Amino acid sequence: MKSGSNLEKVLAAGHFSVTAECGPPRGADPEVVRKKAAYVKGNVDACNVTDNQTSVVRMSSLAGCLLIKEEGIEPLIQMVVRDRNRIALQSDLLGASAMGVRNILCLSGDHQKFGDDPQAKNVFDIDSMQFIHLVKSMRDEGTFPSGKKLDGAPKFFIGCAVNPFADPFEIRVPRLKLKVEAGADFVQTQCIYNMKKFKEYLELAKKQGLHEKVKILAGVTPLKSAGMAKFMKKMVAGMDIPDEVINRIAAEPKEKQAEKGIEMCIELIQELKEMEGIAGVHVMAIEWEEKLHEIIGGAGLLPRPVVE
Amino acid sequence: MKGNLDGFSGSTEHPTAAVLVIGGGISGMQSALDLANAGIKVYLVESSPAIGGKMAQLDKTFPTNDCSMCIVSPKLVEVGRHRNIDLFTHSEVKGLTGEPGHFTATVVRHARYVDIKACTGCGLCEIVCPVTQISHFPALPAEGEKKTRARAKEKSIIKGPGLPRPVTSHKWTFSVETTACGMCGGCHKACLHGAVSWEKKQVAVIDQEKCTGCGACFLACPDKFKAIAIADAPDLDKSLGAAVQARSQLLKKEFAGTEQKDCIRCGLCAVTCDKVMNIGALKMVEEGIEAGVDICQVCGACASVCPVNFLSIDQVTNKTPRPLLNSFNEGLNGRKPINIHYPQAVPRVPVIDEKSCVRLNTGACGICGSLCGVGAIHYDHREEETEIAIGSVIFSPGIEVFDAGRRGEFGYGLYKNVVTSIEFERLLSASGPTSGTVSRPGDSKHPKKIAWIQCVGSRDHSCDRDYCSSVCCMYATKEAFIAREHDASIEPTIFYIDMRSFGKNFDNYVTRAKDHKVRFIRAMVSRIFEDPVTGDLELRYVDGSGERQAETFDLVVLSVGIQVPQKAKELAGKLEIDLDRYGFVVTDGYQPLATSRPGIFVSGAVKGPKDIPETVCEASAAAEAASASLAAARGSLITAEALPPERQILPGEELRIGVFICHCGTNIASVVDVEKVVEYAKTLPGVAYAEHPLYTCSQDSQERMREIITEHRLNRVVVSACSPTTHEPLFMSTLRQAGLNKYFFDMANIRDQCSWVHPDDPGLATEKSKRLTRMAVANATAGEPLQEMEFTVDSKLLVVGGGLAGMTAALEAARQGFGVYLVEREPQLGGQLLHLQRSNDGRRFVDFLADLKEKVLHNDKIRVFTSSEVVEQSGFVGSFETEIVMPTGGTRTLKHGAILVATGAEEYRPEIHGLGWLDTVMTQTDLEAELEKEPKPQWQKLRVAMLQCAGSRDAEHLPYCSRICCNQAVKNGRRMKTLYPEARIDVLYRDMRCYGLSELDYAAARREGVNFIRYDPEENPVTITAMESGIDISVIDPSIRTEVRLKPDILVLSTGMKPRDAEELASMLRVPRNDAGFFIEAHAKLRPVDLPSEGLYMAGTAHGPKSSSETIVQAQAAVARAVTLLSRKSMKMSGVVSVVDPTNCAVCLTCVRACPYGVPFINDQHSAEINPALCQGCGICVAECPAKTIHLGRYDDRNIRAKIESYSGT
Amino acid sequence: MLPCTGRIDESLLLKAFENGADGVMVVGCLEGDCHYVSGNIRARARVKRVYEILDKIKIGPDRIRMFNLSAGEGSKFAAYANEFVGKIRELGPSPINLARGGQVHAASQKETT
Amino acid sequence: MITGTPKPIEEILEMLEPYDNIILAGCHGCVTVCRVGGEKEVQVLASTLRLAREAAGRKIAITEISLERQCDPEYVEKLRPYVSDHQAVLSIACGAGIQFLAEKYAITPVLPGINTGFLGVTERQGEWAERCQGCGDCVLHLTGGICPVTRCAKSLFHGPCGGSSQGICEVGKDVKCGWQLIIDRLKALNQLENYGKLKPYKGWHTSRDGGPRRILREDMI
Repeated sequence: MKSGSNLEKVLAAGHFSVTAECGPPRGADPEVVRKKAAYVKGNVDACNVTDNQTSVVRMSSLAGCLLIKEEGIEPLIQMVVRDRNRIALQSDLLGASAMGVRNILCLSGDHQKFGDDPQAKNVFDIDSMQFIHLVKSMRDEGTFPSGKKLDGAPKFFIGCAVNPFADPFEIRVPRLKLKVEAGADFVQTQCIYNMKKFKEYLELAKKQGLHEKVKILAGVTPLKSAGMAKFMKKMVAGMDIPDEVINRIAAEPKEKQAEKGIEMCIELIQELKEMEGIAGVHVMAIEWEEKLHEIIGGAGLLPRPVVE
Repeated sequence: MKGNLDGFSGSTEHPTAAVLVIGGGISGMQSALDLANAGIKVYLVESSPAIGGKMAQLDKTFPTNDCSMCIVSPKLVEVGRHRNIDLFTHSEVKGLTGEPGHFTATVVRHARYVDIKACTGCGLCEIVCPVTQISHFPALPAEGEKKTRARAKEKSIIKGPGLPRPVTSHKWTFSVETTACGMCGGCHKACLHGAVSWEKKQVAVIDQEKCTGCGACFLACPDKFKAIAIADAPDLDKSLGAAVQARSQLLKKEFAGTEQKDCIRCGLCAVTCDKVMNIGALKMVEEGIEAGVDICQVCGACASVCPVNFLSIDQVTNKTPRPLLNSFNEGLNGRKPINIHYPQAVPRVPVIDEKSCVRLNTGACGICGSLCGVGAIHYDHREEETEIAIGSVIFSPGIEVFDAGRRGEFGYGLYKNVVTSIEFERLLSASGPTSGTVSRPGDSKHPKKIAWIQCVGSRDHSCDRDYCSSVCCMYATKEAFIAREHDASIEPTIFYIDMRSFGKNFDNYVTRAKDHKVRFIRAMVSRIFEDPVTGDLELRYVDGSGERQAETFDLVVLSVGIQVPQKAKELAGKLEIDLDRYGFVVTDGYQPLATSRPGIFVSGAVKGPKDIPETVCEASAAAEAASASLAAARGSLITAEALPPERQILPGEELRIGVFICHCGTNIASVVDVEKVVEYAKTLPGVAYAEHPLYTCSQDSQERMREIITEHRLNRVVVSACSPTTHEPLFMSTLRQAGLNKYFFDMANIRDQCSWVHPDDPGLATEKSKRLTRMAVANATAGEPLQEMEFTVDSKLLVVGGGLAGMTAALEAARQGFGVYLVEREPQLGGQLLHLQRSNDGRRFVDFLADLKEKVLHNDKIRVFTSSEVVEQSGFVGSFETEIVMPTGGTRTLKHGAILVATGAEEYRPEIHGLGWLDTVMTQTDLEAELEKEPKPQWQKLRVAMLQCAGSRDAEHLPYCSRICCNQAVKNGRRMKTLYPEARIDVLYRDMRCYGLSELDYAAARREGVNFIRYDPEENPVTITAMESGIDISVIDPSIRTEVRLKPDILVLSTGMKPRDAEELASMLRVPRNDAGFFIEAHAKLRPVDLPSEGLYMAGTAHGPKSSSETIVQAQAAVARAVTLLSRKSMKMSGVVSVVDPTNCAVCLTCVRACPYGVPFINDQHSAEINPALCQGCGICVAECPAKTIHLGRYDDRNIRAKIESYSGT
Repeated sequence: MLPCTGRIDESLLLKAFENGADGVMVVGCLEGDCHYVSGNIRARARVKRVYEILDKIKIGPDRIRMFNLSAGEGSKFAAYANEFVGKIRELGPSPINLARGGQVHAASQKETT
Repeated sequence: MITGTPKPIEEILEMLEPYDNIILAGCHGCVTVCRVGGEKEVQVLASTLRLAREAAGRKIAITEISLERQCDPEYVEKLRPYVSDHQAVLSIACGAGIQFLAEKYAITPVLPGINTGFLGVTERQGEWAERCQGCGDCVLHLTGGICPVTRCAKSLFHGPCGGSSQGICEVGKDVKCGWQLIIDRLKALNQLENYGKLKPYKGWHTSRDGGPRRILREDMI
């Protein structure tokens, strides 16, 4: 075991894993996190806590992780290189590990332009690829990047994100490979709607044997409405929602679109479950955590296994 | 027709390199300039007192609405100043002897009575001449008989409402010379004021207190005593007449603006009649003036000297006065016997009319002679005969308008408000009798509704004017257009038969006119009736639906046709050249400029009606034709202009600016107080001299300017006058002639910008003139001498395109002695002519073409490249380099001095009405080819329909008129009728545009049984169904107002012409093409074969659709233009070019990128550089340069700042 | 008069205002019909820049305007000139002239062909 | 070259509020080429300021001077005869030039008339784009000649990130994805294998992060 996290264990045991995410609040009220945690609890193997997603300022992901941990959920800390230089990153890694966070997702982070403070200075001292490498070397070598010895190495199950739908498509699998080489243990993908393209991606990854080196958790997001689908397609960079998907939900009357979205999400998970090389799903029910149980249960993934 | 060109080319070893050009209109002027600029001496003979011809009379020109005088006046001046042109105005050719190459012409200079060299053109003589009428001169005494005065038998007293109110201002002093007094008491009796006291046998005494100065005593004193002396009379030292005029002018000023109905008994009328005119018909009496109405000679002098308009000429005579009318203004206003032809006349020298001058007829008067300050008037002038040696002759005497009185139904001459189109031009003209106000001659009322009646004296068999005058449709449209521009409330209507707007951009112009509310009615007006009370005119006509209509107009303009004047016909007889029945010169379509007599060439409307650009084109072509055989002697009779060395202006030299504020006759001075502007100019820093010439641009003023520059050692010159666009080159060359760098000059346009736009506010106009003058002075102060680069000129010509135009041009250029490269894209020469069969006169093109090709291919001066294309073009005027790709794939670089574009056009073949897939549908060209084949028995009773404008004048196809199709249809229709007399031919047309003499062919076709049916795409469109099974056509025939159904066996489409692809060539040459792809000429009127870039010319259908004959003319014209360049050894470029100062150049490439011509480059000294030979002088780079390190001659920041800074000064 | 409106630049246009012009009109050929291909298009951009500057410095952007005309459109030129002069009269003297003691100049005109 | 944009005129006017007599100093170097600080801009800005101030009722005298470069001491020295007669210097050179002036004329305020931009190229007349951030450690040989530091909005060394879509960066429609460019170029160069290597963490000490940088060439001193 590299980290001994629950997620690592579930995956190592060959189970189809489930993760979800939980965005910390735009305020200091811990109750919001606790409330969300109630929806998540029991439905997942680990729960991501986002790090100032889309550059919108929120409670720190480390605090969020600790709050859900208190609620009995295994935390998965997200950490972006946008806001921290290598000094801060190392320090936060040590802190998180010390507080018992065992899963990490290493990210670049959305450009600050999208958030509250577009005039902020970004950092990008090292990139996400180098960050994976940094976590791995601290964990496995027990050294700082400077070469100095650590007093106790941090323990992390190292994850990274991939977006199979971004361009250029041809570089997506090589880039995944690079991340694996840098030290990623698992990957969570961008939400999948375009199954055809995802399968193409997966085939290429499998050809390189990457599915055997890294656990691939397929990202899914239930659509609340046709409007949301259209918005995401238009506004979120690298989001690929085919027209047939939008049409399918748009065909429903407004009040039934949410229901349809959940149904489509469940279908998708079921399909993913059957695919070779997919080790689990990452369900991003954005501000819709209350539906997690319905979705994950609906996909036949409950109850979550307990691996000792 | 004798063979002309071939007959004598090369036969003269040493020809006389001079040409006699007959006629000084635009045609003669253009010929003269093209010849003179190509090293040929020119004698230009003009019968009227000044050159300019009809064009000088026109107001605006179509289709660009350019001001005619504005564009022609630089040409007038250029001709007048050209050292290689000898001008014979008021002259006639009497005879011609000799052979081509060696003619002798006898030219008579009619007595002008004014010395051209001495006259300054000031116009004073015209002002002081008191004569306004054609006089009834008293019979001269028989030989030996003593001259006696007639005594009045019939008397009439002229009275005002009240009694005379004697005036004493400006009075002369009369006194009795005691020694001479006969003591007869005549003076005492004559005096109406009791001022003369006399006792028998005593000398009379005049009481100066009582004397009013009327001069009754002076008149009464018998000639044998002559005892009354005059004193205190200004100008009396010159002559009594001069003194009369002087006092008259002073009194006129005094009484100006006052309502004076009674006689003021100044006595001037009686003094004039008696002592100046030697008639003595007037006498002062108590109630007024007593006139001996039977002895009055009706000269009008009394009335013109009367300061208060008390006298009018009809009161003093029992005869009907015959006013002298200004022929230049078409008789719309008066003139004097001594008269300058028109204000901008060249030469601006008056002529005395022998018929009306009192001095020449009776020996009296002579005021003008006594007043002329330079002694230029010589009453003893006699006509002079001169013999001149020349090599060829160009006959271009021009035309006159049809005498509208011959169409009695329109009432011209009877109804005052019926005018001819040329009269209307004068009414529109700013320099015309009404100063450009459109008013009715009858009552000076501003007309609202104006009608134009077309084809008055054109297309009219009854008047023996069967031909079409070609220009009337367009000039009427223009006049209507411009009338509305003058007064937007005018409602113009044009009554026409066919709208023959066949020229380049003409249809667009008509459309624009329609948009400007010009109404077009297709109808022939049958009669005009005048309302005798209002003077309004009722027009009767039958409209399109056959209804009789009557409509009332305020003014009617008759669009009179053009005809050959009797004098021109007589002259043609003397020159032994053949004319047709109308008097037009007969030529051969293949040698369109050659007359029947070898060595005499023809140009202009005397060869057939035509508009200005075609005339200009022909004039150049005639110059070319006339000089080709003289080429060997080129330059032998001319002298180069000897310019004084340029005076170096030293940096510290004191600024001495000369300022000339032009009156422009009354153009400027009637509004702007030029004297004040002069006084003001004198106060400006650096101004050393200022004056106000009457016409600064006149030849004499220019002479004077030159003298003043030298005399006052001026080092800058400013002219405040008219438009720099037209006149700056003239003034600048005068500077140069005076030894000054010509860029030490600036001009302010106080005519257009002051007097013309602020006629109602003279104060403002004067102030603005001061300001503009001040700015020009500031700019001249900032002026720097600019050097004009001199380049050697490569004498070879590149002709692109080997069709009719290209081959003709190549051959002619070779005959002119220049090497030619002829580049043709296709494997063989011939172009579109290969597809055509016969000329309009029925000859086969194939023979002509074979001969032409033979001559081109065997001419050792012409290098032909077939299957070759231009791929790269560089260099500049006089020194071009062109790369061509040859059939081998190799390239070759040709060096040459000029380029002639003759890329041609081809038949348009739209896929309409089954063309291309039905054997029964063909184009006119296809039909022409069919008619050349073996006769087809099955065609004997063939039914043929021809559709005109098939794909022409159609926004979806060719939007323009292709000009040739109507004639082609007529030609083919007639040929069809000849070959197959029983064939039925229906021509469906919109407007039959058989312009000029081709109208005769159209009429012949109708007579021969070709049927013409008019259609209109809007009103009565043609419906055509063309299938394999047959062709069905239906249309409402407007002449019978019934639907006609045709089932022709074949349908012939007149499809028009489209230009050949020349896009790449155009972009390589950087010359513009219009939307249709035809090349755009440098100036639509006066530079019809020049492309906008220097050294580039065009000919043939690349310019626009035209006939073979017109193409040949253009080719020759383009060669003439090119020869004016190629015959020079070197040439100078404008000094106004952008120059980079490398010290501050940041090498930023801004100029390189900004230049629309791609001229700037970065040189190996790390600075931008601009080749002055390529720079067009636009100044874009100067404005863009971020380092402000590019300078543009006289438009530099320094100059513009100087102007801006002086703008707000005082 | 300039060879082309392409010759005029921002510094000269502003200079005119410094020298007391209440308005400046720039008259060039019709767009697409520039004798020098693109000079009037360049001029348009420069006039626009001056327009913006005048706006910012409170001289008033409407005191400068570019007009496009063909050589044959004399009456249109007059109409444009009158229109512009009318506009400037409406705006009154430029703040510069007011600051200098309110002497009013007629609208300055720059012409080009 | 160094690029820049004119400062908003209101801002300059505010800066100049205390002064009635200034020098406006242009530069014949980069700012002339990118058309913010050359002779022409000196004239335009001087006129603009004079007009604005006079319209506001308080004239300003401006001496217009353009130096060869404001980043060389000998050229900067040429301003000296004028400086003492003026209350301030408004420079429209780049930030380097402005500071250099300020250093040389210690008691005269030197004010910026332009906002200095970036090290860039002329894409076409009137359009400039950044190409270099002067990081002091060039990797262009590995990235197909396209700088990841400058051309990627996140300066990634292993891009493109998930925000790259059809060659466009998530930052904006007008921004090309630098990594797309790099990959295209590597492909064209047949050097795509360079992509597959994990690059060491960049040392930013050669960049601004090492404090004001200095180049010392002893061979030239």
